[in-house]
Amino acid sequence: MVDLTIEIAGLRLKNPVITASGTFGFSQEYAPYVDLNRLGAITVKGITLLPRSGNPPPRLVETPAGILNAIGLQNPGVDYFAASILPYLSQFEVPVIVNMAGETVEEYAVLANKLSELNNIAALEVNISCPNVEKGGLQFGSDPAAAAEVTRAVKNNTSLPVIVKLSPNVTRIETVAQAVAQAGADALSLINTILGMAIDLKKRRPVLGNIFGGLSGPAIKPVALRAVWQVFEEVSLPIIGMGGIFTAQDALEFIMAGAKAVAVGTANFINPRATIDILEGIENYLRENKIKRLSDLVGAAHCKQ
Amino acid sequence: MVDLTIEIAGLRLKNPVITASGTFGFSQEYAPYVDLNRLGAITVKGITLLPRSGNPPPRLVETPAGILNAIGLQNPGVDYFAASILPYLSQFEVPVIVNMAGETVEEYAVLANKLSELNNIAALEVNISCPNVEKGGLQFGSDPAAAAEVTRAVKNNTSLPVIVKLSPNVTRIETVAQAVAQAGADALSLINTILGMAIDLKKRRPVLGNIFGGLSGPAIKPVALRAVWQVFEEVSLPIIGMGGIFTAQDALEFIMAGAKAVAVGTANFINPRATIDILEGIENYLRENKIKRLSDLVGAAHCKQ
Amino acid sequence: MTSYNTVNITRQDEIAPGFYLLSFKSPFSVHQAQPGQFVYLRCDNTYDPLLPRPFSIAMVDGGKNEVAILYQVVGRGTALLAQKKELDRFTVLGPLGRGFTLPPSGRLFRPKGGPKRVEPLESFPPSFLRIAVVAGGVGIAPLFFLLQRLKDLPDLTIEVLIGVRSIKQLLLATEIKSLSPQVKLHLATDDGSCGFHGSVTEILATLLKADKIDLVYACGPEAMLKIVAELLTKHNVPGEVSLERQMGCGVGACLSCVCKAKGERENSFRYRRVCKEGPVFPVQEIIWEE
Amino acid sequence: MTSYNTVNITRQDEIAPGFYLLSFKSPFSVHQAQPGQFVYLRCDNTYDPLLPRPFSIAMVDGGKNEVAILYQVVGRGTALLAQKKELDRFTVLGPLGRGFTLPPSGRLFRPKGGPKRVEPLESFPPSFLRIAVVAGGVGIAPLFFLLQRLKDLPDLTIEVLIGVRSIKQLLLATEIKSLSPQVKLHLATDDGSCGFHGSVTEILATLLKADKIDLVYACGPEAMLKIVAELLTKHNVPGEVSLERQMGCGVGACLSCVCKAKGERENSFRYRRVCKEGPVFPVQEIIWEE
Ligand SMILES: Cc1cc2nc3c(=O)[nH]c(=O)nc-3n(C[C@H](O)[C@H](O)[C@H](O)COP(=O)(O)OP(=O)(O)OC[C@H]3O[C@@H](n4cnc5c(N)ncnc54)[C@H](O)[C@@H]3O)c2cc1C
Ligand SMILES: Cc1cc2nc3c(=O)[nH]c(=O)nc-3n(C[C@H](O)[C@H](O)[C@H](O)COP(=O)(O)OP(=O)(O)OC[C@H]3O[C@@H](n4cnc5c(N)ncnc54)[C@H](O)[C@@H]3O)c2cc1C
Ligand SMILES: Cc1cc2nc3c(=O)[nH]c(=O)nc-3n(C[C@H](O)[C@H](O)[C@H](O)COP(=O)(O)O)c2cc1C
Ligand SMILES: Cc1cc2nc3c(=O)[nH]c(=O)nc-3n(C[C@H](O)[C@H](O)[C@H](O)COP(=O)(O)O)c2cc1C
Ligand code: FES
Ligand code: FES
Repeated sequence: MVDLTIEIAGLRLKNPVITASGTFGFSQEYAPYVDLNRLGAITVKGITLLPRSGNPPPRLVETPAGILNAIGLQNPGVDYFAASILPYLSQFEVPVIVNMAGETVEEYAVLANKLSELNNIAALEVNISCPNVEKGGLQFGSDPAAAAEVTRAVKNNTSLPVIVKLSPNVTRIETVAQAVAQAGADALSLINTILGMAIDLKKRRPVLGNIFGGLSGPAIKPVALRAVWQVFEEVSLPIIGMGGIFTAQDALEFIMAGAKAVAVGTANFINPRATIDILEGIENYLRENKIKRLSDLVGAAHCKQ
Repeated sequence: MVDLTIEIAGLRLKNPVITASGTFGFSQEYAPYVDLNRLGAITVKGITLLPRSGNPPPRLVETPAGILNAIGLQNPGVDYFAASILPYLSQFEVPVIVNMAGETVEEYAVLANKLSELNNIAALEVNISCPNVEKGGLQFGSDPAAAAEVTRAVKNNTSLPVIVKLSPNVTRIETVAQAVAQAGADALSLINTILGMAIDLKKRRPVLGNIFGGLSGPAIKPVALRAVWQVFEEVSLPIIGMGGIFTAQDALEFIMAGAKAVAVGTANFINPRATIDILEGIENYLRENKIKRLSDLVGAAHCKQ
Repeated sequence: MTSYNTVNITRQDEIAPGFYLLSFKSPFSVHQAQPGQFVYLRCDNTYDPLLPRPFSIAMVDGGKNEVAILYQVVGRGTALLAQKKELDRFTVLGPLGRGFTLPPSGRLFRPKGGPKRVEPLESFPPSFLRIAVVAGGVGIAPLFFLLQRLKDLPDLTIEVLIGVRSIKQLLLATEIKSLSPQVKLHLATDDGSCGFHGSVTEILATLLKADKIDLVYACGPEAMLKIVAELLTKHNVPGEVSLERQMGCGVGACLSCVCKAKGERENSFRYRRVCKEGPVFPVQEIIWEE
Repeated sequence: MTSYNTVNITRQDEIAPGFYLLSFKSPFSVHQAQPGQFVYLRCDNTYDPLLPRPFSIAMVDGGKNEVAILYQVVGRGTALLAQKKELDRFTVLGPLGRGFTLPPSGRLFRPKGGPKRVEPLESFPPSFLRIAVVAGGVGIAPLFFLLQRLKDLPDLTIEVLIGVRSIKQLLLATEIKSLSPQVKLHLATDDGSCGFHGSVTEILATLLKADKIDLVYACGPEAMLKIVAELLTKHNVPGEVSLERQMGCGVGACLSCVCKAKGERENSFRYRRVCKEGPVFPVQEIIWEE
């Protein structure tokens, strides 16, 4: 038997495979294909204080080995989430991580407070890196001081573990990571999508209603892996790695680069059972390579022989 | 007849298709496949003051719809370039753009000076965005003040048009663009590669000898296009767009986003005749859509109907 | 009852230039599939193109438990699909989405005195339902499956209106004619090579004007559907349309595929997921973009 | 004389489990191709995998002007290639690189008194040249083409040493035996299923020790080539090896494919492009990495 358990921010996960926010809905949609109880954790779609209708369509366009999305944080708001979605999620034996976003520091604080009063939430993932909303989002994620401020606001309003999700659209992601670490973050999620765009040649206009979108999928894996590597070298917080993880091999690259857990995003769209396939692949790898504990592999690629 | 000519930084090009630095060598290698005289311009591999042996191999790894390279500016140095390469290039009726890099501001200045004394150079492309060298490169490109300083140093030492090549590995590429514009740059090249990495699962070590590499190819097209769009909105300098241009459609997207010319990089590796195919495709598009001048399309996607 | 599986292709034919009919062993029971539902399938095992492609269920064979899709080659995904042959395998997610409402049912609404007040069709059942099925181009795909189901229902007549560019692009006409004597076929071609020379919506307009239609099902280019919607509103006739949007997940999780639909309050709107609340919508629900 | 063209496949056979021999109409004159040169070809028309793949020319047919490559399926590119059949088309860039030097020639060096002082082979021509051709696994590919050329040369004997994992992976043995009476075949298998039970380098060591070899050509896994290099240095015998490196452009432009080679000064090194100065290098030039 191999030991797949992993501890992140005081949370003990039965395995390192998590769903990436916004790509797994609130998980009902995937329940026909995935035994949710087998997942390490579920991260839900980004929640805001008030309901948001999101960006005008088109919201998605395919690009080489990737997709651009500009959903714009469409979500039913925290009250609806608490009343109608959390009870559904609570039936399962799987930690629920709530991804949260706001337009002001105050909003993050209030939202954190509200969420902390609910039962059955395992951790908060603070999204300061959404490229698809005008206010908030990336604005906080691209400035170390602002990122720290949001982190502190959330920390002061919750006793739940706080995971801060960082953006790759910055000059030095290590600097932002360091800032939120000092502000009290318990863990880091890296990376959110990379800002991109596509143009419709026939219309001679941007394809997406929002002009810009966030690039995800295999195309960004090299960038995500580099971000995990860099942050692992400079910051001692546990890292949840994500960005183009489609196979167990991809996941293992992230783990060797320094991620304690991995989140599967766009891959769910291509293979709704991707999370489980990745989980089983990791388990097989450990078994075949006679590695007893997954945690022994974390950051393994950093050690010079 | 459609008019493909374009003016960049006082340079009149017969068409907008340029080779991207480092992907076309010094062009001898491609002469068996491409009629060099048909190109809008040739940008040669990055030149430094002294010869450089480059990074230890492996220097390249394939990624989904992209490649990571870490050549590390291997080049024979400016003296060899002047003596043995420039004479070859001078036989052709095609403007030669010399891509140049240095480790210090002083080095950029001296190099600019040396290059300006040579004949048959049409413009300098200042590489402040190479992610694959320890000193210089990205270090200058990611700080607006340093970028401006390098630009000024080059401008003060040459009468040639100066194109500054920017990095996407920054929080706001518009800010860097603005800084080099104010420092006197005549044009901008966007984008250089995106910092990334890959891990070799068997060795449990980074694949590349340099650990990090620069991501190029179709995977980065959405990011490059976004950079061109953003800079076009804020800076009035002419833009040479590049990053994942493989087809005429790709090139036209860049032109509609605001690029006056396009550079073809990684595509040469997949199709050595990519430059010519793209050129012919652009010409056909203009003809079929009854657009008389290519310049009428530049930035077309910005105008709201 | 929806599933995700690798299945074998049992047959693929190019039934008109650029149009393919592809059958595969169904991983789900075809009896439970609704006309208008779709399958989301991966054309090939590469990251480029990355996403699966959605295709309406065009035909089912209950005996063999096979599904067929009918598709047009328009880009790389469909071009890859067209290369597949018998015994080749691909993954199929489905059936997905919400299909057409077979009459009678509570999901059909007939506007009375304009689009605001609506009532379930049950409260207004014509003793004999006169249905029009309106297809533009490859839009016939989900409608053929619909016809396979409609043909067995009592008390209705079916006018099938098909619009295509030219007779060369006419799909499944013979199969439709032989479905049932209840079915009457009307053709329109853009180039006049067969049937009415003009748009299929003009035939619909004539039938509606003559008050010969109680209920409409339509699928085709959005420009056509928009005209259908205008006609139905004008003549106060209920109908359902099948929409297309770029999809991400196909299962309702990502919120990529939304279309604008009327909201609860007047002049308000809400986004509806084409993959989940659709692809079939009551025609009055949709807010059509220019 | 190098070219970039789309060509037709004339034949493809799986000659051993996982090993394919693929022939195509050559876009270049095969008479001008050198053994050891390679072609760079795109396995499929997708961005994933993105790059072409390099394959040594394994055989030429001068009459039909056809080229064959011999490859092993190891990943996605070769898997895609293996699906191709007669008449399928793909793009071929080539022939590329620098091949083996056929004796006598100025490119061969024989170290005298150690690897430092070297002299052209011409200044040291044995009246009768005893050649060893050493192949590991699919490394036989360029060497078979080399044998096609060597067999017509006068005054030499050829010992062909082939090492494979197991007899199942033995490639082209019959073809090699029937090439010429000058050719003598030695086999080594890792599992002892045929020939010598052990490494092919042990056979080479025996031959060198007995002073039976004047010149060696080798291709195979780098670990094998390194041992060959050590043996040649020890016995002061010249040789050439064909190397593999991840390529970008294939034509010498991108500087991706470099290997470490001895520099002009002692203890110095320089990077040499496998696609341009190689893939074949004089064995003493290479600095082998651990
Ligand atoms: C619910 C649903 C059901 C569908 N059913 C069918 C069907 O039964 N038969 C059929 O032929 N097609 C159907 N489609 C459309 C089909 O999914 C697209 O034609 C297909 O995805 C194109 O893939 P591609 O890779 O060949 O083209 P791409 O390379 O992705 O695109 C090529 C061109 O087609 C356009 N395009 C891409 N997707 C769509 C789309 N969804 N609608 C309109 N234009 C598009 C692109 O803008 C581009 O110009 C359906 C779509 C949806 C959403
Ligand atoms: C000059 C030259 C000549 C060659 N001639 C032949 C030949 O005649 N026959 C033949 O079968 N192969 C030959 N090769 C190797 C061949 O190019 C690779 O096997 C092929 O590119 C693998 O492609 P893939 O997409 O199937 O594998 P990938 O998916 O790219 O890789 C699969 C696995 O193979 C490994 N791999 C990839 N490329 C190489 C490589 N070049 N060498 C070793 N391991 C590699 C990868 O690390 C990975 O583990 C040659 C290589 C060079 C450089
Ligand atoms: C359609 C879509 C919606 C997303 N929504 C959110 C979100 O609400 N909050 C968030 O933090 N990240 C969101 N993301 C980002 C993903 O969680 C993830 O960080 C990113 O997609 C990279 O991983 P991937 O390449 O595996 O998809 C979204 C991504 C996609 C594709
Ligand atoms: C192998 C390789 C070498 C490169 N060398 C240089 C260089 O010397 N100087 C430079 O400014 N850019 C260099 N680049 C960056 C390209 O010029 C170009 O900006 C980048 O690759 C994006 O374009 P592409 O996606 O079309 O390749 C190099 C790129 C590659 C792939
Ligand atoms: S495609 Fe994801 S919600 Fe419809
Ligand atoms: S592959 Fe580009 S130099 Fe060899």
